[in-house]
Amino acid sequence: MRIGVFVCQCGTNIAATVDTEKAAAAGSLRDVHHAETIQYTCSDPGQRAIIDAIREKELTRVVIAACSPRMHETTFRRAVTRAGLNPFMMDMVNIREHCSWVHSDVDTATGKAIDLTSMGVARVRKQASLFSSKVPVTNRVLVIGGGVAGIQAALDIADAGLPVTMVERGPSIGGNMARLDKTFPTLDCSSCILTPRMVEANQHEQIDLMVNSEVDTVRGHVGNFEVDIRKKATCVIEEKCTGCMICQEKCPSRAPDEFNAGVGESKAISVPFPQAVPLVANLRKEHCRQFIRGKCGVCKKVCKSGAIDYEQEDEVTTERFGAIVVATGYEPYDWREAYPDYGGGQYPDVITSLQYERLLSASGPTGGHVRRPSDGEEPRQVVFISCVGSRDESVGRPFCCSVGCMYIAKQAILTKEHIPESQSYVFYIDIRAGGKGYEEFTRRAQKEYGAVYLRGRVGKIYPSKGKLMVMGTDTLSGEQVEIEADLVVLAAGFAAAEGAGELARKLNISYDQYEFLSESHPKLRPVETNTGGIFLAGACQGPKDIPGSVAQASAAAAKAIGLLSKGELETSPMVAAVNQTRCTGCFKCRDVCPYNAIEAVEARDGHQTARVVDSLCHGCGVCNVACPPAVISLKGYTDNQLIAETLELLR
Amino acid sequence: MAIRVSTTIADGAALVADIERRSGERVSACYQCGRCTSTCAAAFAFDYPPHRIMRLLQLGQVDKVLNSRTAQLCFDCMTCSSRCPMTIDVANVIEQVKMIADEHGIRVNKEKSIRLFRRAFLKNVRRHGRLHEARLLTWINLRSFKPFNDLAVVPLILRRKKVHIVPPKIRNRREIHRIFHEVNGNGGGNGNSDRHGGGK
Amino acid sequence: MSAYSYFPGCSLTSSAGEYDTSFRLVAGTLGIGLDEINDWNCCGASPAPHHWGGNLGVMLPARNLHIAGYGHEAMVAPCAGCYNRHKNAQHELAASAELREQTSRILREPLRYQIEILNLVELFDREISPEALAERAQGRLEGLNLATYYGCLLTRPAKIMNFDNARNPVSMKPLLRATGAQSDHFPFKSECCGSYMGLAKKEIVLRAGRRIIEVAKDLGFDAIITACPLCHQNLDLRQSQINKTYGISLEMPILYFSQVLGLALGLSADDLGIDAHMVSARKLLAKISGSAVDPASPAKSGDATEPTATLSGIGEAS
Amino acid sequence: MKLIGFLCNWCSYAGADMAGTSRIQQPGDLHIVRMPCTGRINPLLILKAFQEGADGVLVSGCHPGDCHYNDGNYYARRRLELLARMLPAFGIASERFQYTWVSASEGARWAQVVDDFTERVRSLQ
Ligand SMILES: Cc1cc2nc3c(=O)[nH]c(=O)nc-3n(C[C@H](O)[C@H](O)[C@H](O)COP(=O)(O)OP(=O)(O)OC[C@H]3O[C@@H](n4cnc5c(N)ncnc54)[C@H](O)[C@@H]3O)c2cc1C
Ligand SMILES: Cc1cc2nc3c(=O)[nH]c(=O)nc-3n(C[C@H](O)[C@H](O)[C@H](O)COP(=O)(O)OP(=O)(O)OC[C@H]3O[C@@H](n4cnc5c(N)ncnc54)[C@H](O)[C@@H]3O)c2cc1C
Ligand code: SF4
Ligand code: SF4
Ligand code: SF4
Ligand code: SF4
Ligand code: SF4
Ligand code: SF4
Ligand code: SF4
Ligand code: SF4
Repeated sequence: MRIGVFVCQCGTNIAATVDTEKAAAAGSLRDVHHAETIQYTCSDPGQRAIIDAIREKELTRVVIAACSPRMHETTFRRAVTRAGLNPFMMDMVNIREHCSWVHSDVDTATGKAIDLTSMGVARVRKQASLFSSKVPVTNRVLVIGGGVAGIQAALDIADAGLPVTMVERGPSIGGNMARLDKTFPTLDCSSCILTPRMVEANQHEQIDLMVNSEVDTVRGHVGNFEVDIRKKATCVIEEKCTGCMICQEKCPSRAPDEFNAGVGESKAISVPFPQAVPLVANLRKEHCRQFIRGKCGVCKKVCKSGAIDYEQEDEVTTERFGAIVVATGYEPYDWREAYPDYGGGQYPDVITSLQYERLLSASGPTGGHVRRPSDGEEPRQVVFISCVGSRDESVGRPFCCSVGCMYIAKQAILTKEHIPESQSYVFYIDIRAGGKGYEEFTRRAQKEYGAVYLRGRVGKIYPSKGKLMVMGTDTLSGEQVEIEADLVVLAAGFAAAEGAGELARKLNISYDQYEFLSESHPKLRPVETNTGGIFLAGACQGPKDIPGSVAQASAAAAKAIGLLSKGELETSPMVAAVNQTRCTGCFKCRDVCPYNAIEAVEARDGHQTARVVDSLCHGCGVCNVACPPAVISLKGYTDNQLIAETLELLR
Repeated sequence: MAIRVSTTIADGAALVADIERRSGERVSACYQCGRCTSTCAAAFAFDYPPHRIMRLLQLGQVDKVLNSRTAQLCFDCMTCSSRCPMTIDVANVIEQVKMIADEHGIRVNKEKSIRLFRRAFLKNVRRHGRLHEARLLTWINLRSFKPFNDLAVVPLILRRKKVHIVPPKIRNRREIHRIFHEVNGNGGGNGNSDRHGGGK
Repeated sequence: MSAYSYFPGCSLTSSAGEYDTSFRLVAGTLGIGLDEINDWNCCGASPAPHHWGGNLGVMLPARNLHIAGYGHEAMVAPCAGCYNRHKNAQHELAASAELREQTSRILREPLRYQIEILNLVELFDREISPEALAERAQGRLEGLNLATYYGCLLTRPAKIMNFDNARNPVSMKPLLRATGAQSDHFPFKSECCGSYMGLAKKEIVLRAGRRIIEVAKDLGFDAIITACPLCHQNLDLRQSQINKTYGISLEMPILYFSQVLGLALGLSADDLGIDAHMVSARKLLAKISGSAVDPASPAKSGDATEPTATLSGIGEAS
Repeated sequence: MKLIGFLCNWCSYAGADMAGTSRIQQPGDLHIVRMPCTGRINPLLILKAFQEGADGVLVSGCHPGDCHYNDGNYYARRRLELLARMLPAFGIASERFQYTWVSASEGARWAQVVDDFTERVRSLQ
């Protein structure tokens, strides 16, 4: 056995605190026939050095002490393959994230690097060659969420020729962007650019659009997911409804207008908004007399198409997909509980920015005339408050919403355009305007549209003689300020879509404490999740504007297309295997396996033994521990390897 | 620190560290949002509003802070603390500034009356074990050379039997004296007033 | 009937006598036993902790906690300042064995300090349910809109007071509503009234008080309800000064929480000391239907005391 | 001091990476062994480690409910809790063993765990 040890300096990232020469001196260990340090191992010359050493020194196994294997394991597996080794004959040791970056003392870091490297050597000594197999994939993609990100991803994938199922839980696709009036920094009309795409998605022959639907359960794994989709009963037969809205007109029951973010009212049966896709009515039972009092039936009577069916039930269908794109977006943070000083939702003229979008929008409840909710008056003094439920640790929301500064500037501009005599005031802490043309845009709001920006967080809002008194500070002048406002608009922070965490658990992907879904690597794998075959698009991953959402959606689409383009997938060979001759047939392993990957086979002598189905096994190793005679073993993480690694440290 | 400081008492950084230790707060946690100032009912009378006190401390400008009227005028109502988005106990920070100013014998002339009030109050408690409000009121007014301050309300107070004429006294005054003696003997300001019981 | 150890504090024995009276009366009516702490001392209010590095502010209350601990599980301190001081002291004692030792040395007995400390709102909240109160109140206070005012000391610092929500206290509301009165959201309910700056730095207090009262008036409240003698002093006693200084006329009655409960229970306004306030609450009483109060009867003028009496006070103190 | 940390690849190992990326300084005694899942950890391996002179063993995985393999960490918890209870019988102070959860985004929490665990074991030395 001939082992080679390569210690990476990572420029100064490692070399500054780890004496890499000393670490490479693990070269004196048993079976080590070559050791060297490399400045940047992952670079081309770095990889070449490894390949050359393998060839020249006839190495059969390799240990690379460098960054996290989560970063470059695949890179180096490929490199050693090029040199003719089995890819699994390489093992990585993490002396950067777990060593040089967390220790400042050279002796400590070097000592630890030496230990970790020797442990790697001990481990690789027990490594066996592993071989992966190929499985066919399902050529169909599931897109969850029909906002601008989901629509973009679906269109890109469908245009590449792959069939797509789009599952949207609301009654229409379009998401939050459909609610916006104009969009920064170009001020083009949101629905003018979005509606054509919504229609295109609906008409695309490769896209199967399912509204009022949610994902129930997910089984299987990359290449072959099996998903139960629940289509919720809306009492309207989608195929029959023409969207004529006569039912909505005649319905006697009022209901909150969700599309208009709660400004204005709707009916128990309604078409969500005039540009909705699909343009179909839906009935909300919790507001409908037919269901509350057991009597009404007006909509059924007036519907000429016979589209109403009060007996309709949820439908669950099961479909198979090769990849999944999650694009469940965001919701404005519900600020009311956390900001009693801003009235906690009790003052009608303190509204959120999203509600204000609806007041600005020509298709909104006021027909695009800005009128304040309390008395329908046109406001003259409008105060915008940024970071409500953002950058505020005291309410558990320390992060930046990343779009607030921009849409406040937009809304200040639009306010002036709607009401030339108006004056806008903007309370901000910092103006975050990092995108292309963004800074110029916020400057324009001030310079050309006369919005007065005050740097400070507002302390309190209270009503006084039909106005709202806003008590704040301008920290730049050091003065307390008080503004008499007609309307106050709060830039409520970004929150993940309701139930995002629950969906993530169904999909077995991770999410952060705010239920934003986690990407696999913040820079290098920003659309992948830690679960193969599941990708992220848009604001579900974190606060994002439209350009960012769309870009990520196209990236996710590209990933999904790339994954499925080969028609088959290589499975990981790091799966469990049973030594059948010694298996007693107790099936403790089968009891614990989370993936039903263990089946019973009859041995030649007639007794039952366990066998692992490679394509189902995920390699968790739970069975490995459960087996009484210890005859089922996880390849790549065998007992022998783990013991060797442990004992090496304690030597 | 690259910023020039004109501290007269001691090196600014050391004092800031002391303020941080006593209060259990990190001044660097403040991101100058100004919400403390927005909520402060007294800031109009301060020379530096609370967010600027935090800023000056961040810059190590301790002399300005220690000599500020703010430190004397802040009445520790904790409105700012309860509103700070960074959960900084701003009032506590200012409180520690005030105590350090006291320990250094800094007298902010304009705000003499507040010191007078505190002294009078404690003297009163020390002597009787309880507070005699009428006496406190008149004593302060005389000392601060504003004899007519509040005098207009006095007859009203008396008419409504709001004030005892005879000072209230407690029986076991020796215990009270022992308490005063003990805290005086220990030299007072030992930084034990961290109301979070030892910082965060 | 549960008995509580009772700490009236200095204010309740003088300027806030009506708070004490009304509290005892209401407690009696509800069958809540109160044992006044034997030979209690001043808690040190705000000057004590601000003056001697805090220890004085711990030891003065510690003595009361120690005495109250004989035979009682909980003590009530209706003055928000006293409540705050005692809770703070208790917190610091719990954190420092050294302080506990020091205090034990002074008291010449092992210190007892763990008695539960309640403010008045907490106490009533525990002793009477809104439903029970509503039944006894029979809507007596219908027609009134009462602003709840908590000030600073009841809830702050939140980590130590551990009472209600420091940003949005609501605990008075259920009982107030049970009286039949309305109690809308009052945006200034946890704003500072100026605290003890009243004696030394009047302009701060007047400005703070003006805003609180003005907003209450503006929003159509009939009275401001407080559970703190200092707040009461700043809002009631100083209201005439506010009016004079700013050339306005506010006329906003400031009532103690206990007085409102008393009125709801049908106790007489006289017994509850309503007339001890500077701003008359008579108009407000007239609004209440079926109240035991005779709205026509003029405010009783207290026994006239010779103003010269204060001068002797000056002589002694100086 | 020789401390061993058995970390699952998906949550805690990534969390430790995150601590590194954020440069959160930690004591250097703990050596991390990567595992696919805490469910792969055999209690006997931990006993063996103690037997061979480990000063402390830390196991960290995904938060309950977040296991990459659905419920591997539940199996781990059951097994390791049993182990923790048995340790004193083997003459090993129970403070030397800890089982905890750190997610991929909790770099700071990981560093805190290392700090606390190291301190705890050091105080036994
Ligand atoms: C007031 C305001 C103004 C803005 N103005 C601008 C602007 O001018 N320019 C700009 O670039 N950006 C702006 N933005 C940001 C913009 O709204 C977002 O960037 C964009 O909408 C994100 O799109 P998305 O598709 O990721 O998410 P969303 O638009 O939120 O779409 C998500 C969709 O997924 C659905 N969904 C959620 N959960 C599930 C589930 N479990 N199952 C199925 N479906 C689900 C939702 O119903 C929704 O339809 C603004 C934001 C706000 C709040
Ligand atoms: C000081 C500084 C610090 C930064 N720190 C960070 C950080 O910490 N984190 C972070 O996320 N980002 C950071 N950035 C930003 C980061 O550098 C960029 O986001 C990133 O490098 C952009 O990558 P790119 O491939 O688009 O462009 P580039 O890195 O610029 O690559 C473009 C390549 O195209 C080549 N090229 C140009 N024109 C032609 C042509 N006509 N034909 C052929 N080839 C051509 C160039 O030679 C170059 O190799 C930092 C930037 C700066 C300036
Ligand atoms: S349900 Fe019938 S009435 Fe209502 S919109 Fe559809 S077709 Fe028209
Ligand atoms: S049944 Fe009646 S109330 Fe219900 S949606 Fe139809 S018309 Fe409206
Ligand atoms: S984008 Fe602007 S408004 Fe939003 S949190 Fe960041 S700084 Fe505040
Ligand atoms: S231009 Fe660069 S340095 Fe300046 S604010 Fe923008 S991001 Fe920051
Ligand atoms: S390693 Fe995990 S998934 Fe594979 S067979 Fe064993 S228990 Fe099942
Ligand atoms: S647990 Fe082991 S012995 Fe039992 S069936 Fe599985 S492999 Fe065979
Ligand atoms: S509120 Fe807090 S963060 Fe904001 S300026 Fe004041 S101390 Fe700083
Ligand atoms: S504690 Fe002081 S600084 Fe803070 S709000 Fe009160 S008076 Fe202002």
